[in-house]
Amino acid sequence: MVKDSYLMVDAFAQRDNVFTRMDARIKVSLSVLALTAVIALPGFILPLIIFALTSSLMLAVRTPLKIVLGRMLPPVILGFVVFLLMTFFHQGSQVLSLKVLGLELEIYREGLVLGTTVLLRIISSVSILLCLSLTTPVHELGYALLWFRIPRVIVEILLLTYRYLFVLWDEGMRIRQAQAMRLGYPDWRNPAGWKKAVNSTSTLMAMVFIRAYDRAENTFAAMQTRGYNGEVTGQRFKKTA
Amino acid sequence: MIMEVHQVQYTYSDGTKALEGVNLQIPGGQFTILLGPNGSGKTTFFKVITGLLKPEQGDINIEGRPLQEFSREELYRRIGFVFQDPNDQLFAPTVGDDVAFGPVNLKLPPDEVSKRVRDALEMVGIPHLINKPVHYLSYGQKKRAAIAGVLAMKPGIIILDEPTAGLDPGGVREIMQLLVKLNKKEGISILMATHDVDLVPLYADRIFILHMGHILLAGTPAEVFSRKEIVRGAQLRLPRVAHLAEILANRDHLAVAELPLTIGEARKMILSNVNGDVDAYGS
Amino acid sequence: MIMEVHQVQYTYSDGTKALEGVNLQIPGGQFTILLGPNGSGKTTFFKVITGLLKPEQGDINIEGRPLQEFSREELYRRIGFVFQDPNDQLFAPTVGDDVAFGPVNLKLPPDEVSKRVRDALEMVGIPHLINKPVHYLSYGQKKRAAIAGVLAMKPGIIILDEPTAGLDPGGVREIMQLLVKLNKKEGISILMATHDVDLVPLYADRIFILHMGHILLAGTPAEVFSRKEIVRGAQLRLPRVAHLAEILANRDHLAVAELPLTIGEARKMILSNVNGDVDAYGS
Amino acid sequence: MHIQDGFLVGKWAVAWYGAASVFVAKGVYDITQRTQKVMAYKPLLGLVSAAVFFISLLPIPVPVTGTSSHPAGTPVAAILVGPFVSMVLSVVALLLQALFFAHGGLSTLGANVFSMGVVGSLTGFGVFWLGRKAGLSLGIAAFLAGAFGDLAVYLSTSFQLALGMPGVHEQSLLRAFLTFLALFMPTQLPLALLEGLVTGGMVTYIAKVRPDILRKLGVVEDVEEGKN
Ligand SMILES: Nc1ncnc2c1ncn2[C@@H]1O[C@H](COP(=O)(O)OP(=O)(O)OP(=O)(O)O)[C@@H](O)[C@H]1O
Ligand SMILES: Nc1ncnc2c1ncn2[C@@H]1O[C@H](COP(=O)(O)OP(=O)(O)OP(=O)(O)O)[C@@H](O)[C@H]1O
Ligand SMILES: [Mg+2]
Ligand SMILES: [Mg+2]
Repeated sequence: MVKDSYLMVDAFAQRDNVFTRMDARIKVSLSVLALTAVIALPGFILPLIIFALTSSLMLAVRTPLKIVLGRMLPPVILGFVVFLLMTFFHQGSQVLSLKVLGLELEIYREGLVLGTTVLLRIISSVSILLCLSLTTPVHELGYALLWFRIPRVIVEILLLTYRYLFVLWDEGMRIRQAQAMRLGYPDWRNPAGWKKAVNSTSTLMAMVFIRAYDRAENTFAAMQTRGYNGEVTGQRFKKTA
Repeated sequence: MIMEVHQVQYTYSDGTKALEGVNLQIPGGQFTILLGPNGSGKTTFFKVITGLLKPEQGDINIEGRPLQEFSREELYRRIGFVFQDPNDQLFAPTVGDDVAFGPVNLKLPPDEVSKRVRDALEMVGIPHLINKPVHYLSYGQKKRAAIAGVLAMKPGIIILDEPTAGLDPGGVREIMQLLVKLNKKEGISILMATHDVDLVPLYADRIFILHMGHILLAGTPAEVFSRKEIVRGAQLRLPRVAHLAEILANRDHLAVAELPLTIGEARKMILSNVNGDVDAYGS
Repeated sequence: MIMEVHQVQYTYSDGTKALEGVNLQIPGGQFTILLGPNGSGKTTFFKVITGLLKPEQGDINIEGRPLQEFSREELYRRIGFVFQDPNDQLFAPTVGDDVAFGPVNLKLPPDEVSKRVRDALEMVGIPHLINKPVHYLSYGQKKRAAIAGVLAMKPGIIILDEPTAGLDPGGVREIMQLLVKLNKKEGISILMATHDVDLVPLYADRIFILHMGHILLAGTPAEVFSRKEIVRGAQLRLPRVAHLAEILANRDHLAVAELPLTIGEARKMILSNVNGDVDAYGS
Repeated sequence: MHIQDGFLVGKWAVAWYGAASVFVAKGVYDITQRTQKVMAYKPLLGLVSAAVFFISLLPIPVPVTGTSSHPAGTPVAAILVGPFVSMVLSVVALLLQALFFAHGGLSTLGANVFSMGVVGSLTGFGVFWLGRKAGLSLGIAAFLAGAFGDLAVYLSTSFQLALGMPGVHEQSLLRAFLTFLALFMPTQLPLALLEGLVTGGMVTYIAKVRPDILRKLGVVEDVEEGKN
């Protein structure tokens, strides 16, 4: 499934290189700074420069093209739609008018500028986040967030979610496959099949939820036997050389 | 051949090469065991041959036809897959509903559906549990219910991923006897994965040893376990009685013509040594 | 006695009577195995003696003091509990963080914490995985990491629920050898549950058979397995070599003084029969 | 439906952060209070959060466009753990999605939390609560909660885009809003219906199989539904 490519990003962030070794707090700060600049400042130059930088970083760590395209394409396509909308519908001084299939399309200068700005902003901000996630394991990000005074509760739940997403993911996929093998997901282009697929999906959701609930009981017990006192990430274990 | 697999490769998206060119042939009607250590690719292989994962490379033929030519429905009428954890597989609230799930999806008439449900539960020996909620079943009963759900599709091959894992000795015996019955009486081909070495010689017609995504050895239990070094190199071991016989042969120089794999074979071997009629035994 | 349990009863809220008066004594420093079929109450019993479930009735003494007098912290400095599914237990994102969880909660100074983490990982043989996210570990590595998390609390007793379930023969041997090392070298008392009968005689000093919430038998492996009928009645079986010896004794009238439980013992028994010096062996 | 980085101008990105944080703060406060009394609450939330996150990643078939899309998940989370806690879970999910899935973004996190978390949870929970008061069955109430919750997310996202996209609403806010509404209509309307269906189905299933869970979470008070 598509989501496999998401998990690929996680696997990629585990590799060892200059960027993964860098302190996560620095990477987060740089990313936030770059994002702010891209979004707050006008003009084409800055987003282009940043995009060039992030691209070369991704090249340097040899990111597979599959990951980059998989993650860049959807927002870029959406951005392109917006770009078209803006260029055609934004009022202002006309640059060009086209006749397509008897329809008169007018392109306005302001719209073109705006559309391009938005498109470039999207491309470069997605690439910034991509770089961050390709070089930083989520648990490191979690601890960086703590340092940035994000409420502890949020970070703790985030880390538990990250940890157990993989466990539940495997379980959920197995249930889904077991359903598929007994024809629980027939072709949903006909009404009966569609109903079945929706039914199977809601059963799957409920089963995963029930599993999660039961596992929480055991996890809590395991925490208790190791002196749990209400804090899940009491203190980060320092990396040792 | 009910199944032929040729040079199948599969790599997970994180880069793990789980299968690196698996070849095997399974004749119809046999009880086949796939033996392999943790992480050798057993589950991956089963998912590939049941069409749940697409191999990057290789051919799979079921009953002589390429796998990809089958529609889902055709395929799952032929192949049933029992997952390791029965909780993954029992999704309806009651046992009866769950077993009916497949037949209903096959769009069988209601009479036929309820006949199949009753027959399947009868075969696995839990007809009385038909209206029980699934989560009140014991682990062994869940295993049986999961097998019944697959049986109700009337497949020609049943594939089971570690069907005895987590069961006590009594439960193991019951499940294995159930599988033997399905194999011998109903003529269903059985293909199961396990790493319980002692089970193999008791039940398997033919075994395959999978290790790091390769088939290391194939053949009858006697053929495979005679290659002791290879078996041990694959994080496996010999059946306990075979290990005993090996020590008796190597260190104590008893006469061991062929390594005994079951208690019955070991008994014969020891008796012939005790009685001194080694020739009679060797024949 | 490091642990004394007297008439412990436990009933789940749905009315299941899981423990119906369990009695046992465990001397310090021993390797104790609790053997019981599925649903006999092993997991429930472990949760009761680790204070996770409150028994309705009965007394539990740890190191001579009643369980309820211990504060949580005191208790879990003495008793470590390794769950069956390592995923339940490894909740931190990386191995190092997880192992550190206990020591941090004990409010040890950071230096001591990291020393304990390194020592514990060293003991279980995975020091190199310290910074690995848990979801990249294999099943066997997860088991080890879970044990390390408990070891870092430096408990006097470690209780393990089916530590070998789901592992291949190589993995079983590794984990069992690790436990023996912890028991013999570090002097930690081990109490583990299993239904793998063949493991018992190889490792246990003392075993208890639990069946339907009762202790059926207690004693050394030799004592317990000599009560064959009771063992079989509890959905269990004899170790395979014992079964072989039993057949040789009963049907073939070989001289079997004491039922051999391990391959070594069986070898001696067979040799003495082959060589005819039954008396020498019997002594 | 997530707004990507770059779609909102700076001042609106900041404004939505502010608006969302008020609500999230209440959720964080609730959790902290609750954990002090029930220590098991935090691991429970961690697991529930992972389950809801998984649910929001599941593809569900949308017949109109012939593609599949994803449920928001916040309505059902709000039903199960309450609206404010559900908002915190949505922060976690959106942060994770932004960081390692590149869905949504960091600058638009506030806006996304507001629409998906705050609006989705409050609507979902409100509709469910009203439905139950009105005597609807668990399944129907959950269906309505899912459908309206999803619709509300869609409306608020369109509104946020209309307001915050550079230069879009200079002529007419309403027109921009309607444009976005129309743009997302083909997928979002059926998706709302679907989210309702799967939410209703999921809650009904849990009530049938494990009513004890719903009782413990306080979703149902007594044993009316789903007795085995
Ligand atoms: N979803 C996955 N993503 C990435 N790697 C995986 C995935 N599932 C399995 N693997 C890896 O693929 C290899 C084969 O795994 P598989 O589960 O097929 O082994 P197995 O023989 O079934 O083992 P076991 O006896 O433990 O069940 C292992 O190295 C495993 O870590
Ligand atoms: N949470 C629970 N609620 C109700 N009954 C339970 C619960 N957990 C276990 N039981 C029941 O209590 C009995 C003892 O279960 P327990 O899990 O302790 O057995 P076990 O010996 O650990 O079995 P296994 O070898 O399968 O792990 C069983 O009948 C089981 O069905
Ligand atoms: Mg497997
Ligand atoms: Mg148990």
